[in-house]
Amino acid sequence: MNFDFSEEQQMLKDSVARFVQDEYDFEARNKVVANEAGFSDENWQKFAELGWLSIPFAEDLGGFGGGATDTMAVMEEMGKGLVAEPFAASVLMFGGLLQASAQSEERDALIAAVIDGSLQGAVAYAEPQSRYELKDVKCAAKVEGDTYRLSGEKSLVLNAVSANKIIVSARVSGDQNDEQGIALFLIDADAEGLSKTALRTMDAQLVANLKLENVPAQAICGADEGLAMLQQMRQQLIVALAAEALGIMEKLNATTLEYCKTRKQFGVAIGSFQALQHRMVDTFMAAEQFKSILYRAVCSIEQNESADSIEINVAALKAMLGKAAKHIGGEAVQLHGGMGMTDELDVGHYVRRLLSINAAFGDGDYHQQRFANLSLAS
Amino acid sequence: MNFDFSEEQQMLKDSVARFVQDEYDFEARNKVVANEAGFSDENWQKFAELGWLSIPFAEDLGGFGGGATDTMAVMEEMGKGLVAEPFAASVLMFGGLLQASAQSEERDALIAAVIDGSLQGAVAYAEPQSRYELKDVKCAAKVEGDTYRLSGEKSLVLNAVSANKIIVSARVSGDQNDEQGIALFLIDADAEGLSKTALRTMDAQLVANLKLENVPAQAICGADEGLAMLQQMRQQLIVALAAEALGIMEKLNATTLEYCKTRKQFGVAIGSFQALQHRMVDTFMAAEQFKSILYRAVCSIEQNESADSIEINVAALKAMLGKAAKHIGGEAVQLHGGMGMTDELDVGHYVRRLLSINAAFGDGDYHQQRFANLSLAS
Amino acid sequence: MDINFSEAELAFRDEVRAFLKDAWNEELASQAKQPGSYKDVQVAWERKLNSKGWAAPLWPVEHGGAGWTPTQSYIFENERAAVGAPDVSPFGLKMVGPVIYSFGNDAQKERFLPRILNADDWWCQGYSEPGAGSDLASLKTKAERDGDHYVINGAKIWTTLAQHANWMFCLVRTSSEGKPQQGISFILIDMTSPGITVRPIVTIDGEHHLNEVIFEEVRVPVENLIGEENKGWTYAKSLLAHERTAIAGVADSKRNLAEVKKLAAAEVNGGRAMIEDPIFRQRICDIEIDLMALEFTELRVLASMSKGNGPGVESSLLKLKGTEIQQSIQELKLDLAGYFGTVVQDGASNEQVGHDFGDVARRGFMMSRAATIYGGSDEVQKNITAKFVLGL
Amino acid sequence: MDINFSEAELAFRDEVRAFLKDAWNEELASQAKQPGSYKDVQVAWERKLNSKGWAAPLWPVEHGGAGWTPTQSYIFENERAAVGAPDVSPFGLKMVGPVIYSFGNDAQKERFLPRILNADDWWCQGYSEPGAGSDLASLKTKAERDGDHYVINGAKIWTTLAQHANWMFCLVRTSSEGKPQQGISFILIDMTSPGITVRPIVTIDGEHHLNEVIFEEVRVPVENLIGEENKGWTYAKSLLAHERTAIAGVADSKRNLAEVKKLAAAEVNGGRAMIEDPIFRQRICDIEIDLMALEFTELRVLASMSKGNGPGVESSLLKLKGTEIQQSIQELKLDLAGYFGTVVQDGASNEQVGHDFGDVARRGFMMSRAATIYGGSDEVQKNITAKFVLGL
Repeated sequence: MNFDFSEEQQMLKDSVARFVQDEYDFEARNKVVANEAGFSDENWQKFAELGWLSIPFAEDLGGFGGGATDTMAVMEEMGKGLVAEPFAASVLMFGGLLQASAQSEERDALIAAVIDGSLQGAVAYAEPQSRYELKDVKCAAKVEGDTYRLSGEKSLVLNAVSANKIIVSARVSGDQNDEQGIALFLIDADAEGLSKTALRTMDAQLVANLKLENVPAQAICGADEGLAMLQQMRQQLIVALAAEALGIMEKLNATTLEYCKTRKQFGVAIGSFQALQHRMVDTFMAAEQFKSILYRAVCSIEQNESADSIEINVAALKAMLGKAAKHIGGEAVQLHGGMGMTDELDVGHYVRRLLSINAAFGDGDYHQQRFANLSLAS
Repeated sequence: MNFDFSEEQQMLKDSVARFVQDEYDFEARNKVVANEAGFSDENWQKFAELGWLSIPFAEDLGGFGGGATDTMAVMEEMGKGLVAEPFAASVLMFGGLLQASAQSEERDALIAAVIDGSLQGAVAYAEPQSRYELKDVKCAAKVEGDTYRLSGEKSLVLNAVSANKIIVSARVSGDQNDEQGIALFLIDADAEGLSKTALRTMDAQLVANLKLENVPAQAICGADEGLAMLQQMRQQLIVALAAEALGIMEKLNATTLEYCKTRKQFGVAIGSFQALQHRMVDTFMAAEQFKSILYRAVCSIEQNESADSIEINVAALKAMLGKAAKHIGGEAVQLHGGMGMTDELDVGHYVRRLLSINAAFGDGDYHQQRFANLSLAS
Repeated sequence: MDINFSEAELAFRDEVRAFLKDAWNEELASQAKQPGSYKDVQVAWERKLNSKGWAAPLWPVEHGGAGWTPTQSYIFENERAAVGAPDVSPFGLKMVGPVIYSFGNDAQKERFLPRILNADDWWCQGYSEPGAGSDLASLKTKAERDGDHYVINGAKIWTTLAQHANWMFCLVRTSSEGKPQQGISFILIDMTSPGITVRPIVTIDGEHHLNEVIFEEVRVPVENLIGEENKGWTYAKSLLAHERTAIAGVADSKRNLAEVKKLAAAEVNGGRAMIEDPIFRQRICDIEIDLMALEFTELRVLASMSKGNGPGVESSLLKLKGTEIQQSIQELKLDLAGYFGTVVQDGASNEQVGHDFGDVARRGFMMSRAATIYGGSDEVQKNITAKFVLGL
Repeated sequence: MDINFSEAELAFRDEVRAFLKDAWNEELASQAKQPGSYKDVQVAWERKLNSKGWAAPLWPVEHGGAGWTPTQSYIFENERAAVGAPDVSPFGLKMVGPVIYSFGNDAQKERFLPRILNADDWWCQGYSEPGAGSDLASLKTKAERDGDHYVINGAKIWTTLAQHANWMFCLVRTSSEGKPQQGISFILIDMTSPGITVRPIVTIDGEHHLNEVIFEEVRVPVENLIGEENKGWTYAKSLLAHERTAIAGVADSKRNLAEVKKLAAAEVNGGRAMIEDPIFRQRICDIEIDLMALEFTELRVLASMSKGNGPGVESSLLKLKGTEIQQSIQELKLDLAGYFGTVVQDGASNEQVGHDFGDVARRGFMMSRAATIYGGSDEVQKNITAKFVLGL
């Protein structure tokens, strides 16, 4: 039994940490997100050179062959730096689905392009009415010869503005909430019939709403495989985003602790007030408990536990994420007092990113119910 | 708008408070509950003389004609003294149901006997399997001429050991959880076919399990009126017990505050520790909020709001009671430290009574769900 | 125990309803939804109140107040919130107004009170200073006498809507002797005076509500001093007591929670409305029960004050519980908005996407965090309650 | 990252399972359900452990310990709790034993350790004193040297199961010079010595677990002193570190929560099983998720210790979170018992009524309140964490 990173993983983690420390302080980060693209191309090329974009891909695809632990190591450090580059959207989501789809020369070439940083991707799964249900798909796919045409709407697609290719979930058959009949399709970002509306989110990401009218598309899986692939992607992304959230929680707790040690009121450091001390012990414990449940989920994946067991651990992880994010984020703002309310300080930016991660792929309440249904059934 | 007691109500409240202060301190109370009967006959006669046993009865029945406010005034003070005499069981429950039943000479005579203290009653509504559902009745009533015979089991009947008469809910028709077909019956406490097993509860009350085999009984309402009468009784009793709980919460908070002001640790009074101060502010607020929701329920009854509105207020009251009881009771024990764990101190006795009130007529969770169903439907 | 309204109170409620129907009309309500309309709507609304004589419900009649009883005030608040009309801007009507009529001289009363009632001036509050937070008494902004003027140097922070204000009521240090509280004076400053810089502070909702106000050699006529020099702390404190009622925000929270319920009935996840979702249901009910209790806590305070008594110990929880409930309702709304609660409307496009409440929910949630920080943080409120109510 | 057990560890788990099947047999398990059987069952059980060489998993092998790795210890704990076998009584095996083998002399080791391993003596702990609570260092019980004896006067309180004990390990004051911690000695007292009175303290569950122990001119041979005079505080503190692991009670909480789920599936309200009740479901899951995390927190601590490192900062939350979870599970169980949770079985009749778990649930709930008070209250734990982990 051990919870250490391998030497290779530790080096990877350190390299991300070094990048954040040397090149991605709060000021630099704010410049990056002010870009029209919402991130820096230069940084993206650096990520490619450092090999980070190859992490989740198999070695025979030119990848690093990393698992959940490698992703966790990287994401935790990216969280600490509030890194805005679309690592999750392009590499983990788009790249992950590609890797899970049927092998083809085209697929392998796309993955190679993701790895070398020349291609960016996005995944469009949510719809205006779908809330957190992956199976709630109205976007329709009609066969046309050996290709398809997609029509419908997709909401808040991460990285859709910069992506060259987009994977879209669409319904080949069945009704709105049917689990069967959903497939995944690859479309060109500049395909005819596709229109995008770009939007900013509170964590400074650029997303887009997509309208599709008879957009030519290519299926990357069978008609009944789409939902399972999306669920698999969700599982991996929850773990990755949880690691990012852990980095943020640790950063917020450290910042708040430091503030309370130095900030004076009524003549003494506010960190000397016992009521605040006890509350900081609570946020410390919340972060440690969250780290433990993250480790639990990662171990269950890395050690090939049963699909049910992994899903239970991941649902528990996301449920706890929701609570810990609100708790730690809320206390960070409150204990910073008026300063915590200003956008000049980094605290609010971390808090907003945490809230955004809470909503991603279903919030804490949603996953707590998934957890209940899975764990009380067994 | 005013929340004052009338002069008459204030006098009533003061008389109970005086009794508790002069004749019912912790030591005296412990002697009382150590009796075989679980209370003092002498006190009961005094209650009769002071007119307390007549409070809920109409003036033309020889009663005081009191309403929810009068009951509240009395119960709050009884709560502070942990009064063990069966005021709720005999006067409010048994007496209340009698008063709600069809008028008859016999009924009026029984009420007169309750008022003068010569007769005690009990109400048997719960069954081994019923949990908190009043409609879950298996005990069967069979017609026999112009009377009935009851067979079944009733659980934890308050005051059944000392009662002369017992009101029993039984099923005339329908299945276990049907709302129709439940009637109320009057039986003699020494009737043939009735056996009792006496038990103590953690708040030092004496209760009994009843087994009925063809017990002769007299109906006191129509076959479909029983459930509504029980629900009405529950509503009144919840308000009364909540007033008792308020008295207990106020007493626990005051005791804990006093303890923290005097108890020294590490050279200073523990009440000087800010973390404890903030927690005592929280328990103070919990008691005040509970008082407010109690007032709300009482006002809605006194001012004849709609049946729905009263039920919503009463469900909210009982839901909050559960939370406040656990919160205030838990903090009282915790802040008393080791002392709080001992049975020698009164704290644990108050806490157990609070927990018992929490369970009475359905716990906080149960009523929170009733509240949700009532309030979100409207 | 009696919470029935009297005949007169019922008649008053009808009058309020009739007034609101006319005064808070469609036009004004839809103007209020436009970005950047805040000040114009407030001024228009407050002038309507003033022409009805209702701008200042609790001011004494001789100063232009409505002279309402606490019950009337409660009735008005409930009706106002129910139709979604805003509360008045507090700085003139609830804060500096009472100080002026209580401690100001006749010239000051004549000069300022009518303009406050008619929203002719926009006031801001100069209390907090950089680095001082809830420890108000440690303030450092200095006012030095120079002939008929005070010369002011220093800075104020967290000054809400100072960008709209032409007047500030301000606490300044006129003496460094004695306890920190003793050398403070209460002075009125014309915001157009030379030497004043207003620096915007963007908050975590991405908006500009707050400012830092810097004073460099600002000359303020001595006639703008309220009451006596070095007694400002006393005046400011009397104001805090005045502020206490209605601070719980019960009426607005009732309206907001009702709105959340309506939204939750419409929001669907996997075929089930969110109001049927067991956890969300639970969260709504937890808050609603607390709010039902708090409404009666407020009524208890009002009833006590109606009889001319003090507000009672229970008043200490109005702000603590009231703000907790406000935040919880905002959290419900944000969670209800799901993905769309993350979107910054106008961030990169004007197109409305998803829920029309997503952007409002996000901003509401973010700004609601301030409720437990400003006006005496939760922590300070608890310290005060422990000391003055519990005697610790 | 690796939580797989090695081949050797898997073989060990099989051995544990085989042992438990035999040692914690039906007979012992049913005896444990009888009232008043506690001590007999503990002694029988600990002797079975001892004959297997497993009474003291973490003692060094040379003193008769099993010399297990932390992982083995974790495996054993999980298997033990899963079958419902009790933990060993801590006073001998987990508390005084390690102090004796670490700081005692050879004679003391020879005399006491084998008897501890075989449960021949029943030990109790004499630390807390009336009026001192968590402020241990202020203790006043005096030991004065008189020839070859110490003469002891004073009182200890909250002494768990002193009514069963024939030995006590005790902190006494041998000097009043220097800091309060400096004049304390660690001494072993024969409970049959003249001058000792054991006064029962009934707790809020109605049971007799605790005692006050009064010393009047009690003569204790000098040979019973552990280590040096006035160094007792150091020995006691080293013990606290030793106690830390397994204090979270994760394995037992897992078993208890599983039991609650089973009971909740059987308990019906209005035709619906309580495990389908949305609020109860929610409460179970809240606790379960916290417990799943805590299990890994404990594993993280064990992994760190396995490598010979210290237990790490995360160990400070084992007791705080562990006891919170224990209490929450007891609360679930009490609430599940409904009306029957209020009954004191044997209070007035022996007849079993309603749920057979009602009485157990009530006692469990009441006693669980002590978990956050004894062994360093929650408040003290948080103070310590704030100071030593957060550096406040």
